[in-house]
Amino acid sequence: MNQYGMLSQLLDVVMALLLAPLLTGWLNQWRALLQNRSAPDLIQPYKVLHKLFFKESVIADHASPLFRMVPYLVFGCMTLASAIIPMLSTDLPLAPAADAIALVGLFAIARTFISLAAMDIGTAFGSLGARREMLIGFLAEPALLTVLFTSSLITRSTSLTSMVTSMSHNSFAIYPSLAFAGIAFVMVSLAENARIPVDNPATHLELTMIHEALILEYSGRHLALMEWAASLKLFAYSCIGLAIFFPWGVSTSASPLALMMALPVLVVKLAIGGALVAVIETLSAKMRIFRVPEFLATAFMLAVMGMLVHFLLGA
Amino acid sequence: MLVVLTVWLAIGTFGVLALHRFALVAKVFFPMGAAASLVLCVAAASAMGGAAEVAELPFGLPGLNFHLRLDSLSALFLMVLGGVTTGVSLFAAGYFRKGEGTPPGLLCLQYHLFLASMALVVLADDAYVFMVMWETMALSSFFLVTANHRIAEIRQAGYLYLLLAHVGAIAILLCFGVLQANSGDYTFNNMRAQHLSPFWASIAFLLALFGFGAKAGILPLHVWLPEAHPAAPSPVSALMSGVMLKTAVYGLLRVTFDLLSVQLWWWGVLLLSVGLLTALFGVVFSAVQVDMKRLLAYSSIENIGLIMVGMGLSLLFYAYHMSALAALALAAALYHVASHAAFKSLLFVCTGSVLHATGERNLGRLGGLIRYTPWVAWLSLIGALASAGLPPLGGFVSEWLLLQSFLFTPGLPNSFLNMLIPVVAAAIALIAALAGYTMVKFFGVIFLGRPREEKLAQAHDAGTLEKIGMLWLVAISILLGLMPSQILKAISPVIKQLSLFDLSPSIAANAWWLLAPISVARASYGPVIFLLGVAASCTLAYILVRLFYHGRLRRSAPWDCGYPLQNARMQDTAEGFGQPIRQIFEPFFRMERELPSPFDAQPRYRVLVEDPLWYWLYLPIARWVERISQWVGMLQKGRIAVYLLYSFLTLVALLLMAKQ
Amino acid sequence: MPNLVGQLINLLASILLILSFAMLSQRRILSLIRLFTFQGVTLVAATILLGYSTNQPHLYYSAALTQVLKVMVIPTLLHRLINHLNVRWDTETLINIPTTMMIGIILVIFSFNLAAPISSLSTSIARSTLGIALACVLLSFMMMITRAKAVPQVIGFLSMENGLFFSATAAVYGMPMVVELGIALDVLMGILILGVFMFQIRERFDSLDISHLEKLKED
Amino acid sequence: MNWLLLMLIIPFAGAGVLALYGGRERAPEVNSAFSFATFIAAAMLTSKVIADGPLYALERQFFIDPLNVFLVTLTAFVAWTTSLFSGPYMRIESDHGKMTPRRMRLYHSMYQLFTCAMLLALTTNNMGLLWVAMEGATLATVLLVSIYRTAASLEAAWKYFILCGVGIAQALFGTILLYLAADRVIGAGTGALLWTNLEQVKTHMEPTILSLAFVFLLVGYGTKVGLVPLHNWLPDAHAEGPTPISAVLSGLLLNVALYAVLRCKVLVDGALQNHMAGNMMIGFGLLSVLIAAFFLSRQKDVKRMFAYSSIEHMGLITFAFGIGGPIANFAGLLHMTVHSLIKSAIFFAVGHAVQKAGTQTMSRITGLLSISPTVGWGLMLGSLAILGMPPFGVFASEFLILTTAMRELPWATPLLLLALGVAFAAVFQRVQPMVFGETTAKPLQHPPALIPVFMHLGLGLMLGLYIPPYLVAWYQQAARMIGG
Repeated sequence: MNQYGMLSQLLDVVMALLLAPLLTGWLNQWRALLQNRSAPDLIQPYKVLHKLFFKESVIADHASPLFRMVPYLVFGCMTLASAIIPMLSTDLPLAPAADAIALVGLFAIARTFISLAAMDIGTAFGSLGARREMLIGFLAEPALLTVLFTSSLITRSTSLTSMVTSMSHNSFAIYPSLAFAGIAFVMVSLAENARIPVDNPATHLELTMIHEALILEYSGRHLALMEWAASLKLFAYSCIGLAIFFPWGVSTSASPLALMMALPVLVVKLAIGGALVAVIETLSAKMRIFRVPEFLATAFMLAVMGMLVHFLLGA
Repeated sequence: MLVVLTVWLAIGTFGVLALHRFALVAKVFFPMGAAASLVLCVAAASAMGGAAEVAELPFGLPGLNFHLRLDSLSALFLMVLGGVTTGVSLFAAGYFRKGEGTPPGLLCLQYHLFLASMALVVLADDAYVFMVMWETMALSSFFLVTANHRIAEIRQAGYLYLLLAHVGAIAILLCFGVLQANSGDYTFNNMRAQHLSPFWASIAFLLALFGFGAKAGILPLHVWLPEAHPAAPSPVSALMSGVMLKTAVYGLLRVTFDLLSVQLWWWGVLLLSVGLLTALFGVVFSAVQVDMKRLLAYSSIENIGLIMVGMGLSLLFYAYHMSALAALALAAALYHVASHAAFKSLLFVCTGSVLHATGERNLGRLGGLIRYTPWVAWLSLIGALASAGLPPLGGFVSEWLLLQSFLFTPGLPNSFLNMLIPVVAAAIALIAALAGYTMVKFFGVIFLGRPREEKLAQAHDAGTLEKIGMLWLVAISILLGLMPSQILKAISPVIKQLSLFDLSPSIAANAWWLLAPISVARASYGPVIFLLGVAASCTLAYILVRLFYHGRLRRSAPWDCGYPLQNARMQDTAEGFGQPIRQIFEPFFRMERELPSPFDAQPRYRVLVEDPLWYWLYLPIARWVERISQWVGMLQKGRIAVYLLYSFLTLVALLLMAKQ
Repeated sequence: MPNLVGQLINLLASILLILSFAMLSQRRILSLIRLFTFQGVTLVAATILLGYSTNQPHLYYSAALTQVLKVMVIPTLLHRLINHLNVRWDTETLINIPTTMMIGIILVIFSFNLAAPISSLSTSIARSTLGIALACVLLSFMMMITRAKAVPQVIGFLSMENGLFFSATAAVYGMPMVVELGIALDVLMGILILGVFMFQIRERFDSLDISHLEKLKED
Repeated sequence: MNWLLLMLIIPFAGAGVLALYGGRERAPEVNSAFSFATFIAAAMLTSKVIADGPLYALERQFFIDPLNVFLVTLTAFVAWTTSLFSGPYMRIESDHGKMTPRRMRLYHSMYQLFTCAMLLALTTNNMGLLWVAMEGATLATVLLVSIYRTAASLEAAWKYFILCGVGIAQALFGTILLYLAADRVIGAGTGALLWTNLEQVKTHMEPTILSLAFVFLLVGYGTKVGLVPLHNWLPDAHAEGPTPISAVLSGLLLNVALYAVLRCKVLVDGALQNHMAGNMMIGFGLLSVLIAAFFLSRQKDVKRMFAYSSIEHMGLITFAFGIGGPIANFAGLLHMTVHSLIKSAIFFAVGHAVQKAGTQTMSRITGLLSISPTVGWGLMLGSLAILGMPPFGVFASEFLILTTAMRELPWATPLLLLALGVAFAAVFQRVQPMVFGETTAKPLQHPPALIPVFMHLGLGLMLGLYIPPYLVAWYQQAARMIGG
């Protein structure tokens, strides 16, 4: 560890915090574009956050301290997640604190607390959302883990930085197992980040909403933190996907020059990724909530298949 | 060590003498027992890693005194026992109330006898004392379970429990019969020296698996667990789930790794698959329960399954002489033993407090307790998080280690196994996630939301002693979560003793806050940093928000979606929360459903989820026994001529036999 | 001379066997008692004969004991019993007589077969009768199985005792005197108790049909 | 003073005295006094044996060796404690009108006679006298079983009499054959029936005769032991007789009969030099354990159930002796001791429970714990002990038997596992609601004598944890003697 390491770590976090809403905005722009709508501003998410932070926070009469605590906690979790995912550089002093499994655990904490907070108010919608969120979670989490397992079996490490390092520095090889894992990962990411076809981030329709039902009771700064955390999550997922499947361009040292090189590469990759997500969202239809388990089970199966393929073909 | 046991027994005896003096028993004896537990825990910790201490007591069979031996493995389980019972005894001191079932003094005797027998099971160094203590443990816990014997269900639960415990015990006994190899010497030392053929070794292993499995609650011998745990008083459930199940784990470890000189790879596969099935079954059932203690009982089944998976994996590696991996898997299993002991007993004592506060076990009638019993709620939140396997608590560490040991599988010599193991890893991930689901349900439905019943508003928080007990258990859970490398280093003598591989150098190679059993490049986990990271970002976010914006807050009624008639009963129920699981895992269950029709004046919805194994396995066995005893009954129809005929035929048959 | 005695004893043994068969087939209680008395007489004769030929005085005591007990006391007791109880009537057997006889013959063959190797080892001049004694025991056993009333069952029991006595006498010239006395005492006690018993049974059930005694069973 | 003869004379004299005065008000105490005197004599005898080793009396007609010394003490002890229990118990029965002074006289007298017969059977060296004593014990108990003069008790006594009478007749035939075999080696006379003499020449005796003799002896004495399928008298007699008698039948008489079988087995094993006797006993034992277990699971009457439990345990002991060898024999002897202690304790508890509830039907006896914790705990602990729960002694012997069987007769262990499991399920399922739950029973007029229950349970507990060294020595010597 050196001061460059600290620098790269700091840069990693700050960049994630700053760029995350931008990614959301970029995605919304693309969606609007694909759907022939006029798009909101690219920096619209920042405006929304600012507005929400400024507003007074209203909470239910009988909300417990847990309810007020959760937004900060979720935000904290997502921040830590972005700190340990190698976005620009693999030289991250914090990275040893959590490997891929712990990362999934981190997401699980956030999910658990959001669900608990939703149940705290005791309205029908809150607990409904909590149940659905946990349903998605318990199916998506193993699928995500399995995806990570596949790559960790290839790289013989569960540490994210080591994975990226060895992936990007191996001579270019085609891993059929990663193809399976990749599809599974995309499906899981869509589900986890409340995108179509699993959830629609843009509606408040009781029958279908999941994420929105969870944060229904939040307002003001709490809601802002939740929204920000959601963007961060999307950002983190995208970065994980990029780090595992397209690791090229991530710097392995923390020298400022390397970081400067890595940043544009990441932005480009994210831009392409965001656009692709928008395309998928536009092409697919929102599915019934009862179909979601099937969708996720498919993802899980694909991930397991990926792992099996790795063993069968040795690749 | 023996001093502590004597103290326990003495307390028990005093308890009987002070049969009905409640205050004395509760406020003096139980805290004294807790102090003894603490001493036990410390003594065991100091014995860890040292040379085995041997003692002989002048009891037992002729030529076979009670042999006791304290080695690292025993020390580990004694630490778990001492650590957990310190908290539970303190809790129990505040928990037991006057005038319920068994007189307090007797309860005190049974309780401390239970503790002492568990300790002696772990210390036993010959088959006889092991079996005696094993059954004493079953018996004393049976009496504790049936403390309130006026309720028929409790009696039924106790019956089922003791029956399975006894059948299991006979199997264990037979296992020792195999192990002693006809030498007539029942000491463990002799058993270690015997070289059994693979056939007999397998018989011994299977018997041990059956016997200890019946106590641990592996599939399909788990049926007593969800009955007995809810029936027992909560501190007892806590001990049974937290510690007693672990003695079964101990027994299986002792037999397979220590006493048997041969290990076959398929044992590992068997243990692995049984463990996996048990875990899956347990967690799925736990997710659909509506009784909070049953939910926890099924969750215990799940955790035992996970421990078995770890042991199975370790056994598999061990049989293939991959001792480093065997050590890792074993570390996972042992770590889970400790962390499960802590968080599950914590959760059980919490349900005890809830039960006292509300008199209600049914999740459908609870809710919103975080406002009335904040201590219980916040402390059980820690337990629930640990149980859900979330970082940075104890449950996560063991799951992490387990998954690591799966992922580090380098090609085993058996390609089939190579395929199998990653699939198991995926299944473990699924189980862990489902456990999270279950715990959200558990905590959310009990403590969050609005109270589903009027009377819940009168719920009172736990008393001082109860709080101290719970805090102690929480402290252990947190410690187990934050200090994995320290703790693993401390228990590495055990792992070395069993798997012949020392993990401590590779652990010690890293900073104290970092757990990296192989190397940092391969995998690492630093819970302290993890926690600090989250805490720092939370605090920072909080400060920054206050700094740049404001902290204004207004309270109002929650948004009702334009439907003002909503009330507390319309919250998601426990059944509702379990509905997706019921749907996805439908083949697992045996369900009876009563759905309302749109025309019902008073629509009712009812669902009853039952264990299909009960119908596939236990009831047929019961029917067969009944049928056979019908046939046997035909032998005795009261006619003396027929009886004489039996004698006559017997005589003739024996004469014919003797003539040859 | 020993040869003649041996033949005589064999003859008496055959008479015993025939008596056993007769009892097996006999329906009337009175005749049964009479046959039982004959059995006793035959036993006494055989014992005296053996005692005389082997010059063993204790066999005379034994014979006297038998005379008193089995020829005099027990038949008298039985007579009085059936008079009191008024059960002179025919008894029905549980299995019909021809079948019983068939089984009886098989039993005889079986016991001869069984006793043959032992008889050859015995030094007694009456050794060849051991098979007959065994057959008597088994036939009496058989009789107890097939009878449905209490009194014939008891007679079967006593006749079994006779068979045993005969075997003891024939094979080993009787048991030591202490034992012999003890056995006699027990038999006497037994018969007394039986008598008392039968009165009580009669009192309770108004009949000595043991089919009434089938209440205690697994149902 | 010759304690041995005194021990035999006291109960005999007691029988005489009580035959005359047994109907008086204080007769139960007198009965206990005689039993206590017997026990004292037995205890003195035992202490003498501990000090001096085996001894003979009356020209070797009586003897005490390691195989019978502990049985003698046990018998005298249980007979004494049972008489303590029987006092208040029979008083209550009289109050219920079930006993008249005449019947009391008969009861007390026969009780002493029965004790005497059993002690005689145990101490005699003469196989013929052994038979006589066994028959005497049978006759005495027949009268005791039928003492209530109810239809059921008469029927039970009748069956008992006929079945055991026929059985014991077989044993007599066996004894005659034994004498025949001995005659050829030792020569005629009383000496040829002395077990000690037979034991010395056992290897010279003719195997063909002895194998037949053993069959008759086994069937004969086995009927009294209650081995399936010769057991049919046992449940009836236990259920219908007075409870003190059930206690001594189960606790003592069965032991004595088994003791007789053992004596014979030693001789036969010596002559045959093969495992025939052992195999037969294994067969009987297994069959008894299995069948009795299934019988247990269909019982409604509490005393009947514990009678079947006795069959089961006798089967187990027979099985153990069948296996033979130092450990299994040791276990068998230990099991005999503990079973008789525990089973009689159970019958004591059951007796009072039945009196309290006014019925023997188990479904109508509930909640003993709430009306009388001592009876309840006595029954509960006793049942658990008899089911093989440690730390009671039954477990110790089952431990040894099962572990030995696992290697000697592995095929039998699944059957034993099944039988023990079924038995546990059956008995415990019935005992638990009797002890636990709400009560229907009423208090009694006389305070029940429960000291014997806990005395027995305490001894049973002690034997599970610690066996006195001289007892161990006896067991070991006896086990060696039984061989196998």
